[in-house]
Amino acid sequence: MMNSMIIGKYVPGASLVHRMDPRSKLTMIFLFVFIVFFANNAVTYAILGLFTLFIVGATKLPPRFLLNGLKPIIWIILFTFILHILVTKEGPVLFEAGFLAVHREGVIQGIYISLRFLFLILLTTILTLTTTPIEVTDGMESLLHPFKKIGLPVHELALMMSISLRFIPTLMEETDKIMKAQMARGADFTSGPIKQRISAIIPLLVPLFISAFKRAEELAVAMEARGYQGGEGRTKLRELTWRALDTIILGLLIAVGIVLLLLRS
Amino acid sequence: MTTRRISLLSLLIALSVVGRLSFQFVPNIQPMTAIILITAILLGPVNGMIVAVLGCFLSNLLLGMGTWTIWQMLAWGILALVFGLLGKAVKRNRLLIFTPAAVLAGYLFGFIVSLNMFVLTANGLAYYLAGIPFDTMHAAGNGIFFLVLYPVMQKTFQYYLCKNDYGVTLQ
Amino acid sequence: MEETIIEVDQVTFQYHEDDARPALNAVSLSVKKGEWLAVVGHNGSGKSTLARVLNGLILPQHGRVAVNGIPLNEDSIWEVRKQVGMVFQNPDNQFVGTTVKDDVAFGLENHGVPREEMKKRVEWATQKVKMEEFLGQEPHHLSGGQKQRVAIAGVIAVQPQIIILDEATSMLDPQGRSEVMETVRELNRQGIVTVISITHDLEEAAKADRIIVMNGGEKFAEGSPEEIFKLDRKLVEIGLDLPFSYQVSMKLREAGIALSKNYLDEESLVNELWTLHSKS
Amino acid sequence: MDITFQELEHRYQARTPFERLALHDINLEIKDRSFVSIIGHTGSGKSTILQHLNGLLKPTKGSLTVGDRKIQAGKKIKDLKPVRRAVAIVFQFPEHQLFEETVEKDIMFGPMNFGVPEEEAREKARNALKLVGLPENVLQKSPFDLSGGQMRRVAIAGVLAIEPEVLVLDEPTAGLDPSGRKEIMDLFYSLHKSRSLTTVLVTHSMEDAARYSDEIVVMHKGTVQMKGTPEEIFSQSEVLVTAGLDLPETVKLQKTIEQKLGKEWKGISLSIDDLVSMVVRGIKGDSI
Ligand SMILES: Nc1ncnc2c1ncn2[C@@H]1O[C@H](COP(=O)(O)OP(=O)(O)OP(=O)(O)O)[C@@H](O)[C@H]1O
Ligand SMILES: Nc1ncnc2c1ncn2[C@@H]1O[C@H](COP(=O)(O)OP(=O)(O)OP(=O)(O)O)[C@@H](O)[C@H]1O
Ligand SMILES: [Mg+2]
Ligand SMILES: [Mg+2]
Repeated sequence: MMNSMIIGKYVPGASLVHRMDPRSKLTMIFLFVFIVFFANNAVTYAILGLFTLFIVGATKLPPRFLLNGLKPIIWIILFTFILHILVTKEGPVLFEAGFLAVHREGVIQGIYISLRFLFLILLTTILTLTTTPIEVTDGMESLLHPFKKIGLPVHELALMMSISLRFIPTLMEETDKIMKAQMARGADFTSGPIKQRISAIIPLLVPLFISAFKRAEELAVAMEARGYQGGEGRTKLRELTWRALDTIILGLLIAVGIVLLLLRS
Repeated sequence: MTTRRISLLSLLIALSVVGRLSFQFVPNIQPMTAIILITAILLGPVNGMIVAVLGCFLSNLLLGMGTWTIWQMLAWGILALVFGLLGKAVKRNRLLIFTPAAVLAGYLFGFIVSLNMFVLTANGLAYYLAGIPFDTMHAAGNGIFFLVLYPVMQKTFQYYLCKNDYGVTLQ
Repeated sequence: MEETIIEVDQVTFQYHEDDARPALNAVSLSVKKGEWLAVVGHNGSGKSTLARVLNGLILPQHGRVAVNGIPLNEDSIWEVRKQVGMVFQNPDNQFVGTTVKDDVAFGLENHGVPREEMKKRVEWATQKVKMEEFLGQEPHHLSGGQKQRVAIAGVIAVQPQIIILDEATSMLDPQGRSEVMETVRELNRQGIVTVISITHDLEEAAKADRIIVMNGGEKFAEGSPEEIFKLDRKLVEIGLDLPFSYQVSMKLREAGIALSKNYLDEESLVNELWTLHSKS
Repeated sequence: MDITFQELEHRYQARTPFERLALHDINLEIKDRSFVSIIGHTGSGKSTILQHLNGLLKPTKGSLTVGDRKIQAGKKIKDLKPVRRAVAIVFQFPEHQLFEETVEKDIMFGPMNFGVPEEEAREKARNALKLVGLPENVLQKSPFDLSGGQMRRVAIAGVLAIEPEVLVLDEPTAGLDPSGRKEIMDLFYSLHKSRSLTTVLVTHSMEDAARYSDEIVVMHKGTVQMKGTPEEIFSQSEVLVTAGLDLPETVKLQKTIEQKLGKEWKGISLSIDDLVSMVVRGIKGDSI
């Protein structure tokens, strides 16, 4: 459990997409969120679909990973489809049963909107599948850098993200340990009436918070002892490199955007 | 930002993520919301918002990103702001006042996140209505977690913040 | 060996005004370049407080501290921290980076070391502690002893002249403990660092060049292991114990074996037993 | 209460990509009222074994019998409470589990979980506190206002108050200073004697294992490598070395002396006194 948690959904690999700079991947998703809205007819959806397929293919990931990423939204897609069929009352009737009439536009809109979801989710899933959390953190730090001028503590926020990431598995293990220690003292977390079960988590929470505080305290002392004095004048070991590949793929996405604008109806 | 504040907030963020991950198998039960609200009440809106935004981002990084991430960040961020400001005003009977507020927060959260659907489709309202049972789960969970967590966090914060200079003050 | 690297003069420190007594009370001592100094004392005797004073984590209310001739004050703490590295008790709570490599680099990043130089030093330091195969590992995949060695790498990467170990091995299993101590001993032998080791392990203290005994915030005694353990009963009175060979020697003498003294290392003890045996 | 393991196996996260075989082919008997130490290298499975003793972990194959209860792989057990009450575990750094506002309430937590009425639990708390050698005025203090060593004692009292028949200890002295270490071990040993508590101790200290145990179990790579009395175990130094373990200081010194003097003495010394009398006889030329 612990091991699977911290890497999240990341699947190691060396594909084109794995090698892309996290900044370009983040930018890509950001642009894509807008570009999906440009599509509004068969041709434009087809182009968008091709682009998505291209990226999916370039990850070289087994499809089951992508399907896993889609699981949480399957019901949303279904709901979307049904909703549009029920609500849209335009175009010729395809099918009628009592008060229920399915119009052609409804089916088309249902398909379009579902695709929109599908494309968006695929792309964001790919980000998490091909980028380690720490790369994403670095990418965010770099992209947000300009906001430093308006007082956003970008360096500190990024540092907090990486420290939290590092402590998540530690705290999970700790939770497990405390739980076992209290169970050995007769605590019962899994049965009994709901009220009793809720109060049973207090003996778990208090030690957990106390240990988190102690860790924070010791961590701060260790950081200062190692010369940490804020982001000023700090150098970095991890460096992001923007390659031609990143420019090409982003360029391609922008081109897709322009084409969609031209071809939409 | 002092080193102590950085390390303290980092651990709180990690705790909130652990809370969210541990309950991910129960639909829409989010101890994370209660942790954010209480942090905001006790440590003020800014610290609350930092925990909200980073906790949200990190947990989605581990659970799966989507466009919803932005809306969740916004929703938790707004809640942290609101509860942080309320925390400055309300000093007594906090459990009595904030527990119902935490329940309402569940619905507000649901509403803000469903804006995602308002943007993505023309029928946002239907999605929102369909989501209300889930929001209710969230809201009920908030109430319970708030009741349990507030005294715990209040005591531990008080104990440690008085002893050491964390660069944050108890509100 | 004779050059003084740390000078502590009449240092007094109190955490809170209403504390019954100060955590450090008029403590003076000096540390020589290249030596291995052990600091022992009961729980709460002020050992960790002393360590914190030495690298400017806290500034004493009275007295002076100088490291390498630099007087310690608000302005010089960052310079001093470059020269005094610390390793703490809990291997988990001092691991800042997400991977071994990142953690070793943390101190270098803080001191603004250029990236190319940083890469070299990270490599050098991880090799010194024999962790070069773990560069990309995350902390929760490492054992306690390994994490502690990474902490040492992170400290020596900055190339400090002094390393303070504050009970750095007390949470480790015996193997992790000896791995970590061997690592530091090697660095000390190579003349890379002066070591101040705070410990409850008297076997380890017995191997030091010099020992300082703390008691209730004051310096109780100072001297070579021989000199210190001669205090025997007095040490036990202040909550300490005696090394194993020393205890055996004492009991042997009580039992009528005419050892010339109480030994701190087994080898000399065995040698004298051999002499006695050949004579009889 | 006798405890027996039969062909026990434990896999963490069974049937996932992260599956890990932590224990296999464990056959072991812990006799009623005995003092058993489990020693072994880091990761050899000591803590995993311990957690089976009171059902915190369940075997993935094989079974174990605790008193008259059988815990079997694949079979559901309805109520573990009687087992948990009979077999209590003191985990490493037990002070990390304290949570109540007062020491008294914290010690009462265990007994009350097992259905002991409040007044009686209060009485048990008082007794347990006495057992671990703390003064009564500590009862109303917050456990978090105590020193590290006192907190450890309170946590141990919290387990003793359950009044178990078997006491299981997972490195109970880790992180303590020498005098604290000795006091705590002496406490467990005297409880073992005076209350006839079956005691299972996991330790990294060969000296403690040598000094206190009736039987020692050596774990290696997830299974029992050997078991026997301290004398039997520590006379097999080669096997111990392959298991990544060491000899107690006394035995090590005895070996060095024997080597130097070119003699072999009968038996091994498990305490300083043993060693001293051995040396005295050896030097004075008596035959041993
Ligand atoms: N952060 C702190 N705030 C207040 N008092 C403290 C703090 N740290 C230590 N003290 C007090 O200062 C005194 C000396 O503590 P110190 O930690 O230096 O002892 P130590 O010799 O390192 O003990 P140990 O062997 O337990 O590590 C003790 O009385 C302790 O309670
Ligand atoms: N919760 C867990 N999930 C997965 N693997 C685990 C878990 N706990 C322990 N293990 C693995 O099982 C094996 C045995 O672990 P165990 O904790 O029993 O060893 P141990 O002998 O107690 O070691 P130590 O001396 O370090 O406490 C190890 O390889 C360990 O990594
Ligand atoms: Mg200390
Ligand atoms: Mg263990």
